[in-house]
Amino acid sequence: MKASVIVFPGSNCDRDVAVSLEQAMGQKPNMVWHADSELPPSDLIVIPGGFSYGDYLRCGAIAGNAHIIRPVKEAAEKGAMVLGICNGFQVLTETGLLPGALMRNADLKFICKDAPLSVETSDTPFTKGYKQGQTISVPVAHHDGNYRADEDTLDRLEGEGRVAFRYADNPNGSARDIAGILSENKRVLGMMPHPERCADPLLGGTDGKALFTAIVEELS
Amino acid sequence: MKARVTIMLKQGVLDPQGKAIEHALTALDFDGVNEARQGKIIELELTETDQAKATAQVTDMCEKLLANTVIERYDIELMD
Amino acid sequence: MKARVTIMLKQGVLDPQGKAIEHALTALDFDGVNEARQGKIIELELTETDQAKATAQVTDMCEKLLANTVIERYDIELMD
Amino acid sequence: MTKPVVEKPEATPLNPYTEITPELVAEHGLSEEEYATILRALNREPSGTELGIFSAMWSEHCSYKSSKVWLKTLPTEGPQVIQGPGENAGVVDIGDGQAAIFKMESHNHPSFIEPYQGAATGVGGILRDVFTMGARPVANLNALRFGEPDHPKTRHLVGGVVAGIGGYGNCIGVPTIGGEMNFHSAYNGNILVNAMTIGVAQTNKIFYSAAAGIGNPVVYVGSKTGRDGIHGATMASAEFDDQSEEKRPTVQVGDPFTEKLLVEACLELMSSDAIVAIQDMGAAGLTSSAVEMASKGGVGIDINLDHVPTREQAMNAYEIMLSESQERMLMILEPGREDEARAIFEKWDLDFAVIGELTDTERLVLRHDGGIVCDLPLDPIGEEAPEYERPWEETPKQARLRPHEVEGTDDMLGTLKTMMASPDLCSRRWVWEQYDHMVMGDTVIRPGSDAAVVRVHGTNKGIAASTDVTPRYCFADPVEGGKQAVAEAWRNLTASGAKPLAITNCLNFGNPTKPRIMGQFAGCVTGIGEAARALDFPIVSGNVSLYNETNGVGVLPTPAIGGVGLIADLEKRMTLALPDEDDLVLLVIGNAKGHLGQSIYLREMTGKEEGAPPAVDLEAELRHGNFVRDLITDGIARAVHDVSDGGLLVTIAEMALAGKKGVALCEPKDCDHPHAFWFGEDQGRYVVALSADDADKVITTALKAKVPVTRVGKTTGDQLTIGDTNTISLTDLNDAFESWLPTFMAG
Ligand SMILES: Nc1ncnc2c1ncn2[C@@H]1O[C@H](COP(=O)(O)OP(=O)(O)O)[C@@H](O)[C@H]1O
Ligand SMILES: [Mg+2]
Repeated sequence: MKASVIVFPGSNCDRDVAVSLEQAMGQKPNMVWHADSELPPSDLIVIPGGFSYGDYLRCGAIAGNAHIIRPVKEAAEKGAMVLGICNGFQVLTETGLLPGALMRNADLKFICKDAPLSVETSDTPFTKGYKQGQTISVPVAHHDGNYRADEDTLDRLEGEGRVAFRYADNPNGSARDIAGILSENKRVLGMMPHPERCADPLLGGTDGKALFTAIVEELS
Repeated sequence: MKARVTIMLKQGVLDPQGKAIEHALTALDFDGVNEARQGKIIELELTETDQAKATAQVTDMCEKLLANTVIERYDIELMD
Repeated sequence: MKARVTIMLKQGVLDPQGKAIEHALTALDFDGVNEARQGKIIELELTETDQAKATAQVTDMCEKLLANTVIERYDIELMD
Repeated sequence: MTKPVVEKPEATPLNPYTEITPELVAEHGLSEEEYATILRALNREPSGTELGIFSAMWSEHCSYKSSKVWLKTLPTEGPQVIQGPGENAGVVDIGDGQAAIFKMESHNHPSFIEPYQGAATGVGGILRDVFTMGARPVANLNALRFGEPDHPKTRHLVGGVVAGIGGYGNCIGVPTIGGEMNFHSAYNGNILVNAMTIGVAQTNKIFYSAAAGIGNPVVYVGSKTGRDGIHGATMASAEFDDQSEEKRPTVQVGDPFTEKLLVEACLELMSSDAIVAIQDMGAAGLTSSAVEMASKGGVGIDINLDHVPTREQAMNAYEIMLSESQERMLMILEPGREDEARAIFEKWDLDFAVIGELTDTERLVLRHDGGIVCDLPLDPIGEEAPEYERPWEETPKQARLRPHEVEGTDDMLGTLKTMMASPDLCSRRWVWEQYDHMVMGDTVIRPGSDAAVVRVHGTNKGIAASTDVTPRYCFADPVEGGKQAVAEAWRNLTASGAKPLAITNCLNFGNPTKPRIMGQFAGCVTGIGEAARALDFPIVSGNVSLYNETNGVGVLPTPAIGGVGLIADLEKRMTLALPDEDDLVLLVIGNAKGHLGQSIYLREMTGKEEGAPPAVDLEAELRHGNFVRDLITDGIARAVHDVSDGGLLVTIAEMALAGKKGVALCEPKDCDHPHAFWFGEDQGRYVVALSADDADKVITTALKAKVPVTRVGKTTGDQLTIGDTNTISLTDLNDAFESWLPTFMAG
């Protein structure tokens, strides 16, 4: 299995997710610079959390136009798995790989804490390590995680089993408590919570681990 | 030529910042504010001098980068 | 009556957002953008119908809450 | 209809050739004697730019002219110390060829004027001090003091400062893992915002600031220079008055995104051997970095200001030299390495410019627009800056308050609840949930415990950190208060299982020209020194912030101490949370004399702030702490919390809330003043939870080791009870504890 982590100026969870991937895969992922126009062959592309371009203009907007995005989209079309975490989720909505947008948290404050999530579907290559309906605890850390889409889109996401995770205790005002959504083919996942922050018992939880293990199983 | 792009959330999209301003104004005893909405403004200094071309160029910028048309609408004003 | 408050960073105050937008536009091959500056816009729906009173009220709001006059300047426009 | 709002005209920048008048000298914060010294040193009148340079370098902020004599008395050495005070930050050995590099700094005045940007740029500044030495920043902390909650400005300031600290730290991706916050009317007109950063470096890859190598290129990197912050250093060295609002344009805007790029670019270049010396541009910008680097290296420096990247048109030499634009660094490179360095900075989209070279003249020469605008010998600016032995008065001692002199209570748990919901004791969750405290994936103990702990990346050891001072103690007795601040930091580290290594400090005081204030300063430094010596806890870096006064009202003496310790094996770390297990025994280590003077109980329940603060017995402190640390290392302790603000009952309540585990407490035996037993703030104490079997053994060994120990209760259920009848549910207590701050901030 080959994995790539895209690094934008201002990404700051790139190392964190690389550590989790390495633990799950047994080898280091490629770290790919945003200005490259080519992507090394990748079964998994991770867009990490952070503040790409300082979150200036709009979270994920400038990164969504970076050179590396075109090959990422092409790879996604060919069936590569794409995981966007936090800022990565924002980037995926900006590129159109996922629908909707992430707005400022309802109470306008940055929020960093463990968030209980309910796993809405285990029928995806990302979530098959969980049981549907299971509650897991995964940290959130964001200022703009308030998911918005029009009602039709929301209905469709729900109808097609594309809501991956919901907040059990909505921290940011997200429409229908949405914490993570999938693409139509369920191979692109965007989520605000940080599974890489709970994949090591020393860090106070391991609920995120099953996500990385599932990806590795799927791709090897 | 100078262009001023105004970007506001679309009607119907909840605007938490606007709501917060409304509250804060009320808390400061400013009465008679029925609604507040917050948006962004981007001022651009352009080399282009032709109005039509400038409008086309800035529209393109808005579609590609400046606005997220899923939730935002934009407005372009040219000034010299 | 509707008031529109435009809030921009004062000349000389660093505008990191504007700078980032400038870069991003250049990277997208939009030429001829010499400068970009980003600001805020706040639209208020007021009960007040008198122009002078509305201006005075909104100026007061700007000074007390909406603008941070240490680094920002503001501009008020009334519309009906 | 449009109503344009006219901007106030900006102050006219000083032309380098301006005629120097006495008014101008005074505006630059220089006394007549100081100006006379300048004239003697130069044998001529300074140019406008030169005057600006003297003004900045001789300001309290840069020269430490009032504090130096006292700072020299502090212990700064130890086998663990690699670099003590005198560099951008202090460096201590953490084993395996690695070092922890840390420092604390104030951004008080700017944060009062513009809380968000003031606090944000404070964080940016201290981060630069640390990564400039070759360390990757791994943790931030902050020590905050605000005015009383119902002061009209307090809420706005708290909101802005916390958002600013988060805004900068979150964006740059360094976890903010701890700090402290107090409210007191003495800070109504002067808040204190102290930021601390800890970084980790390889001991063989530490970068210093002494310039070397005649002819070597002087290189500017980072952001462009604008007109921001001109006179920041002088502003930080003057008292506030009602006109201070007018000084506002000196506030800078931070750009954490650029700083993130700067960290990465600097660390990338530092992995080569191209850098001879490097220093961030902090207070007094290019002036202080150029002067300090050249002075330390005993060389001269020749800079052409035409090459400095500027953001605005027509900046003159004075402005370029005194600008406090953020996110900039000055480096001396090995000759011929410019292109390699340039490529790295350009890759990260940062400015890079060779602006001058080192000379053998020991002079600072500045060229601009084809002329020489400054040609000064370096010694008078730096080394020979004024130093004052300011007159000082000892703070009169206050009488010790006896328990029976303080009104008691029958309702211990009701009182507890009231106290837990008071501004100084309530939960700080509202603050730290706005800080990303987990980014970098190494936060092993999150905020909310005694010390927070970050793992050293890729290892199994951890760095523990805590900031501490109890200003009301310092006010009542500066020497005891100074000792207490150090002891509390040491105790907090100990309670996490760490071996305390060294401290940084940020000494916040009022106007040092008042003997009373200078006496507070002298007393606190004396106490800090004593405690640091006794606890083998040397001072490796720090910062002094004076003139925290408005209209003659000064802040409480607030010497914030930032303590750093090492946990060699992270399996042996400890928190305050009680495990969810019945019948664990709670032991109090240390003596209870029921000291209520200057206690939170006294203030919250009787409205008084009086009496002597609790005394600190440094020998006992060491004995008790080492005993507790051994219990942790030996795997016997199951939860540990030191006893501080609020006393024993508050300590136990915090342990219960953190673990969501109830405790049954025994009534104290033969106790005439239970309120003093439960709420007294005697020092040198810990509460330890452990199994019943271990408890018996520990009591025996403790008594042999002359460590006082008392059994106070055991874990059980989900309530806190004293004796048979007095009960409060943890849910109730938790609501009181958690809701004060969010409710206050919601207005
Ligand atoms: N209170 C103090 N205790 C010990 N060292 C101090 C103290 N205040 C300042 N220092 C040391 O003096 C030097 C200069 O401090 P400062 O001017 O704040 O540094 P910088 O210029 O990097 O901001 C630093 O090495 C600092 O560690
Ligand atoms: Mg420094």
